[in-house]
Amino acid sequence: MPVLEIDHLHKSYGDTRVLHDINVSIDEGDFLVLVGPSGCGKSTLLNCIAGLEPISGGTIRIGGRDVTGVSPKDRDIAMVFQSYALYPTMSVARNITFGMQVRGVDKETQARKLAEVAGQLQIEPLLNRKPAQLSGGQRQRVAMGRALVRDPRLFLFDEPLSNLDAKLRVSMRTEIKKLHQDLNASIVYVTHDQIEAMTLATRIVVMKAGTIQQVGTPSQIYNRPANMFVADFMGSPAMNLIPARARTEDGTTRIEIDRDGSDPLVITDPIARDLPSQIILGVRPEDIHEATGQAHLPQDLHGAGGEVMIDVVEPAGADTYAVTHLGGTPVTVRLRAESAVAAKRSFPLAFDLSKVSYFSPQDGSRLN
Amino acid sequence: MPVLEIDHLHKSYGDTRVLHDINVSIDEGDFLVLVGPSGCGKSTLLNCIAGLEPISGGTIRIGGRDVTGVSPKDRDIAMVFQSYALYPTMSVARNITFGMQVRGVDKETQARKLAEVAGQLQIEPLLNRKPAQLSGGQRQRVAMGRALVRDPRLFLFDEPLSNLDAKLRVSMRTEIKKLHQDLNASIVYVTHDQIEAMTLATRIVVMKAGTIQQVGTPSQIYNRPANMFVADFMGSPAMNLIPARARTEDGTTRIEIDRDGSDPLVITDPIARDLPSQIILGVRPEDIHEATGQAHLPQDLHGAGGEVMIDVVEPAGADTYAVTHLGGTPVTVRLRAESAVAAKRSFPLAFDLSKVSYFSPQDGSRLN
Amino acid sequence: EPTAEVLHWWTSGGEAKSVAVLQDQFKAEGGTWTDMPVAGGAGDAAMTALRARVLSGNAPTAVQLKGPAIQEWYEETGLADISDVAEENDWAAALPDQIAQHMKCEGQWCAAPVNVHRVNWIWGNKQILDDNGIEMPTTWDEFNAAAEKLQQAGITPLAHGGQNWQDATVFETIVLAQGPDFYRKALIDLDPEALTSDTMKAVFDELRTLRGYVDDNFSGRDWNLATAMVMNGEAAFQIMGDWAKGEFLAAGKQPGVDFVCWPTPGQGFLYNVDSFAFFNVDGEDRQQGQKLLAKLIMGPEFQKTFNLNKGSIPARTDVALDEFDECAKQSSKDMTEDAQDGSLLPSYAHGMALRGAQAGAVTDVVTNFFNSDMSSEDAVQQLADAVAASQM
Amino acid sequence: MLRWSLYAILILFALFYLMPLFVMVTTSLKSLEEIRTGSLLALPRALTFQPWIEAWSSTCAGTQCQGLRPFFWNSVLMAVPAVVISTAIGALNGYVFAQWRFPGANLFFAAILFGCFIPFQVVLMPMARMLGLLGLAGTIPGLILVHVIYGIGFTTLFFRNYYVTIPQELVRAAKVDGAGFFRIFVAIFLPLSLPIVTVSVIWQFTQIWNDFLFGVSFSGPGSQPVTVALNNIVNSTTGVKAYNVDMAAAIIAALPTLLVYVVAGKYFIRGLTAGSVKG
Amino acid sequence: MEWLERNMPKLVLAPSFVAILIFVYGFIGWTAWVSLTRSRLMPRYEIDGFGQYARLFASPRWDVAMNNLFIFGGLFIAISMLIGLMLAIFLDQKIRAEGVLRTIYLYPMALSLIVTGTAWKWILNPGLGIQEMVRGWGFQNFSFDWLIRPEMAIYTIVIAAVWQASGFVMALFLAGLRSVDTEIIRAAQVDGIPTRRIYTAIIIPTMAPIFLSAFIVLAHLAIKAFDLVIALTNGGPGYATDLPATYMYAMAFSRGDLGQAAASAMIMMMVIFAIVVPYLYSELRPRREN
Ligand SMILES: Nc1ncnc2c1ncn2[C@@H]1O[C@H](COP(=O)(O)OP(=O)(O)OP(=O)(O)O)[C@@H](O)[C@H]1O
Ligand SMILES: Nc1ncnc2c1ncn2[C@@H]1O[C@H](COP(=O)(O)OP(=O)(O)OP(=O)(O)O)[C@@H](O)[C@H]1O
Ligand SMILES: [Mg+2]
Ligand SMILES: [Mg+2]
Repeated sequence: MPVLEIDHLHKSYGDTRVLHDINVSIDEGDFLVLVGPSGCGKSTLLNCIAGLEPISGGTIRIGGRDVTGVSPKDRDIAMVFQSYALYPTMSVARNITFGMQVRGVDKETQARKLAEVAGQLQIEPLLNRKPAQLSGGQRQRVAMGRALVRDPRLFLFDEPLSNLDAKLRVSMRTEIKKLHQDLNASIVYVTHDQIEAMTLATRIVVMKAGTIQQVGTPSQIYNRPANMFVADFMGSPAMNLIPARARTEDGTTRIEIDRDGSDPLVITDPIARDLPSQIILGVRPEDIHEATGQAHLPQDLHGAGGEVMIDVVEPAGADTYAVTHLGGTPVTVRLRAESAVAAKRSFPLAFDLSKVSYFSPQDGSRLN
Repeated sequence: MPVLEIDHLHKSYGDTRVLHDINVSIDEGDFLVLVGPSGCGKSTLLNCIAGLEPISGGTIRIGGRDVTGVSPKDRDIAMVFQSYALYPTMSVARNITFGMQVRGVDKETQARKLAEVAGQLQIEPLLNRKPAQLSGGQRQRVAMGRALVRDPRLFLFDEPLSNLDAKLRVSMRTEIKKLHQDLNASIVYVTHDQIEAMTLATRIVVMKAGTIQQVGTPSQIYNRPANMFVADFMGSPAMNLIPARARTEDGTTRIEIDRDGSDPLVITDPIARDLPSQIILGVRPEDIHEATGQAHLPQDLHGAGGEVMIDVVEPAGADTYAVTHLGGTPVTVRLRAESAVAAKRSFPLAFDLSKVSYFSPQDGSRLN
Repeated sequence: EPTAEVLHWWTSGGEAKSVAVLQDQFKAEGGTWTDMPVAGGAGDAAMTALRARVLSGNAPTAVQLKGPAIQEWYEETGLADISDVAEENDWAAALPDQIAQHMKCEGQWCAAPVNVHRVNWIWGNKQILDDNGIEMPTTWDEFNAAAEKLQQAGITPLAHGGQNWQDATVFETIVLAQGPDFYRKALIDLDPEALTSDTMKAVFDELRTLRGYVDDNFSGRDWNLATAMVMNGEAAFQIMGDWAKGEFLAAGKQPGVDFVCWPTPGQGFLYNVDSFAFFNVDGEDRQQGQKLLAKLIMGPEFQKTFNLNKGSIPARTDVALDEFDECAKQSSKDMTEDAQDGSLLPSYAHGMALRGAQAGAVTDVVTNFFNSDMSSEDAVQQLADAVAASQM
Repeated sequence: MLRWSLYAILILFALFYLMPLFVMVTTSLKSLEEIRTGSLLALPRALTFQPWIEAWSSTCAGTQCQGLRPFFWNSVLMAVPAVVISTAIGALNGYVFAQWRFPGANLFFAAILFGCFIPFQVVLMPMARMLGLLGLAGTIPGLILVHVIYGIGFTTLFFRNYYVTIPQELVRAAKVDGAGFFRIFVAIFLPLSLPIVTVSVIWQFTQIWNDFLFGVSFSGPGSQPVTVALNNIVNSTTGVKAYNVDMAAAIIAALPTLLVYVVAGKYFIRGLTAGSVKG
Repeated sequence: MEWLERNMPKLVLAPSFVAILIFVYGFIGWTAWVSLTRSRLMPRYEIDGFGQYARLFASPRWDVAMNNLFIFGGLFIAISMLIGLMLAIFLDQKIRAEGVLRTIYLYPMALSLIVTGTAWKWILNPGLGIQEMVRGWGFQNFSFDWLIRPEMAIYTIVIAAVWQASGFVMALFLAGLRSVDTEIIRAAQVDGIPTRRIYTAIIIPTMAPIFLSAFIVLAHLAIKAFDLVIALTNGGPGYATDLPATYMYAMAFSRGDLGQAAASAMIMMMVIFAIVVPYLYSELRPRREN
């Protein structure tokens, strides 16, 4: 039985429709990550699940029980708020233990759980402070702690790590992952961090302006985006979306891409695909390779590329990004840091055709 | 003349020392990024610069003028707060124009700048809303807008993008970079996002518990971290810090690392370095390479490695991370997504010795 | 052109009408009258206002003041001398001596009297008294006997209210019954011996007895509601000054027919004289106003009209009483008689005998006695202590 | 079920609060005869509005028989400026105490608070002297001055305690935006202040409008406020008490205050600051 | 200019400062002075020593007044706070007729006690009001005669005072409740905290400053409960319901014993000082650290 089932959920603020016909269900032990651009309705959806916002239509079932209209405290959920929402007059320790205290958990267990969580979150020295005396990231961790000491049927996390530095974030991510695995907890998690989404989720929901665009495993979302929006949204730097022309020929597909001041680039996809003549070719920066030393390339990349002019080179620690122009749009290529690429120079590239996506320029939907 | 000069700054809250002897100076057009773990005093430092917190010692000079004790509005700064601090009763538009209005900017300019900024921040449809009607990310963008319409001598940004999704973040980053370049603006910027730090900064300040650990360009910080703290903190996944033994021999340095259930791994650094016998070897995950096809390796890597057992493999979109054990600590290796590495299998690795750092195990300071 | 600003607390009913008469006369003489009524707390509020006015250097032209307060104010701030008006109209001849003394400050005239209230009256419901065959009691023992009888018949013998001056009124009438000399010693001279004497104990004993004749709900009751009880046959007697008569008359009751008025047991006349005092003011017009006002107040016409309205009798002894009722006529007669033999006495309960602090000290003890079960022994002791403390 | 009992309790309390008003209203609509003979808590048998008319326009307070009407205007002239001024001063003071603390501010605040407890009976005399010296004795401006001075303590208290709950970040943001002391107050704090302005206005208006002691002491013949007139009507020393007129007069005298309550009540809006700031 | 800007907060406070200094503390000083003199009708300024205080402490009536102040003040403040808070919380539950109910709770403040006292007098009078009414319903043994029992009369004053002031306290608390961040309440709801605990543990503690306001207002009303006593019992039966304020008024204005009044005022203020100052201290201190 699904832990959470959302059916035809609608939500409006006055005249503003914020959520349109949301249908999602989560099984016991699922880790569902909600992603989507700022303002697309992620927090609102969490609030609706928690019962903090009245819904305008549809039903929400938690553990099979219809909870539409049930008060938040009876839904057996724990939640971390994007705005922390700490109890301002209570110390950090009491912020965390207060829920247990109310539920009549004995003092010993409280102390044990507090110590445990404080350790995980690295907030032991802060336990006696008031929220006003904490930094942003510290507040966020306390808010996490408040949820983690609970043992609810469903966890709701709203960007719980957004104010943490990378190291802490990694360690917290691990804690959350452990929580999920050890307790087989069911989780709905909002994040805008791609890595968080990819590493934590068992399933990802991509939203846009209050509608669901795609639901799938991280690899489905990353490798087979359902439409150009998802393709563009997931992955950083984003997938290159290059206008192109397609033609089936001799059991292969011939793809032509316009190139500045030169002939179009022609690529041959060895599979015959039934594509319209105008398409958008989607290819991730890491799926475009440097074609000099052919030895570097997987076998099937041979011939799937050509020479382009590089506009900009951006070194970024471990990687170097090179930006070129194809089909009238900038195309980013991810290269190893030691690559000898340079701006205003010609560069031989090759597409990994096993990884590319084809989209319809009309409605952006996936074609392959 | 430096735009900002901080000399021997101290700051305490009651008995809690939060900032110890901070010395920083920023030239016209500098983009200084403050990084450090949560709670290390970044926001506090910004507040001191802005004049929002009284300082306990030292001096702050803006544009050569000692501003210790000068009120914030006379310091000619603009600031984005980590907690947004939007004016709750004003519409988004008024939140943004309020500062200009106060300064007596004429209506027309106000409207023009508002339109400009709203466009950059993609908040045009929200201009008439109240802050309470915005999502977290939208609030953050409004807070940004409030700073961007101004033309101050110094911008202060406190984690201005932490609540934004990757795409928006990239585009906002670009806007900030443009702002910096076009206006030659001077900026102090707090972030916990490594990429933001690396791509935006002209100089990075790494802080820890109220003290400055290192000041330098992004590449200095990344490639030549001053100590283990900086090495560990910057970069994600973090630099591997592997306990090892060193010995100078025949004009080269011989480094031995313990390996589980096998002989120590021996690496030869072609340069004779004057190292103590016990050292910590620092090497970034991307500077450890797969040594199968020797062709993949740069020339000087030959011989600088050996076989290890892989514990875990973590695919992460464009990359795959492999974790092994060396010198008693886990060591992460970054590989291309298509790498054939697998858990519980042997794996040939090689260190890029031109990139490694050596640290003292005693005080963590850099040795090479 | 004479002007007058008059601070008084006669704001309602007959009193207000009476003041209006004065006002009309004043205007008819070409004066400008500014009315400054402040009701409440039997003049307390007006006194509060008066103090503020005096301190801000803006005293009213004429103020309703009475008893020793006139002399007290004279000592504090001085009062205007209106002797020329008094002499011109020969007030000395028109007023009983005791009352005239109240109007003088160090020998000069500084106030004008309006009326004389007799305080020591018993009012009875004729019907009830007749039904139970009760005669006018001439001693407190007779009164007690009558009360017992009424109580047996299921009638509340004594209507009483919850204001502490009502307690004081009953108290002083009992003191008066012990003879004018004792009254003078006890409540005018505050002689400690008299205050702690057995006679005083007997007074408290009688007060305790009277307390038993009062119904349970008397606390907080206004005096006029107590009067209404007598009127409506809910109670037989009330001990109250002659302003109670106004209530009876206003309700259309006839003296001697519906109700009866008797002086309280014992011999004597306790008076309560309302008067106006004149403060020192600047300006010819205001000083003239004072003189004119003084003259009008003592004018026979005003004295008659006012007292017809108020239930009291004129302070002037030379006003014809034809239009007055029986009670008033008796009051006037008694006043003249008692003035001769020294039993015309100032009422302590109404601020005619003592300065405020001392009167208050006595009242505190009396009212506390009346509303608790204190013994008479304790009461006299407390009385002596309180009086001693108030004289510091 | 729970909600049901909630309403039950609220209504029960409403009845408790309404009881005296019920007595007053019914009494004011009865004839004197009925009051004398009937039960106080009974409904009027025959409605009469005569007492209301009398109270408003013809009952006597002293020699003037114009009811409460002429005194109303005095009260308005006194109460409105006094409420506005004291609320304004209180708001500014509260703003300073809450958001611009300086050394000694708390001590001064405590001193102001303690001032709330000074018994008015005590201040009457020295105040009278002061007003005399200032030439304000017996005038409406004098009364306004007195009410403002003794109102500041409370208005300051209300505003300060409301403003301390507003996050300091707002002031900080505005300071950086270049706004000065007054600008921040007007643009940011005032719009947030409706609930507390409501409280302050209710309190001050009630206190000032209903004040008797200052009114009676510091007013002159032409400036007596309505409470003094009401007192003169109600506190007769002799004569038959016209309870119905008294009650009607009292209700009439309270109408402006009630009006303030109804109007001001609108501004108790939920959650003005909510969601503005994190933490 | 710079100086002006920096000192603006102090400048804004300056007029209040001067006013409070003169009109509160100056007058307290004046009162202290007068309390050491033999002032009667009007102030006199020759110092005479502590005689007035000796008289005051010897007076049984003053004892009663002080006792009453503690009984009345304690009960009145506690009950008004409780009822005010309760009503505010109940009204905060998205009640339908909130506006109407709020006005009903608040209106008693609007009515002058000069007359409501009469109404209360009737209601509480055993022969006219509640007791009579309930007996009229057939409960012959019902008795509610506190008004006329000297030892109970002070409690009727408490009832009337609570009736008058609790609505305002309700308004204060309601304004406070409405300024609490709704996100925090939501967090508590999700945390599974029952509504009652949300109020007691989270909302009410954040309203500590509002409690201070309510306390000061109520203490002020308690100490100055003058009109109420005058209107309801006029201090009676006897002087059983006297309060320091009525005592002082009686001394100053009906008895012409100003020195005594000043002494009683001083004692009253000292008592207030002793109670209020520790409270103020505890309320204002922790805020300084934040
Ligand atoms: N009012 C205060 N009283 C006492 N300590 C405080 C106060 N405000 C902040 N601190 C402490 O000062 C330290 C620095 O806080 P600051 O807000 O500058 O951290 P930060 O570097 O901005 O962290 P983050 O990245 O989490 O925002 C923290 O440890 C915090 O707990
Ligand atoms: N009270 C409100 N009234 C009207 N619109 C609102 C209200 N609250 C939120 N919105 C709008 O609803 C949309 C969804 O908001 P929500 O907070 O769910 O976004 P989000 O996906 O969480 O964004 P973010 O990543 O920026 O936090 C936004 O466009 C927001 O402006
Ligand atoms: Mg959100
Ligand atoms: Mg911070």
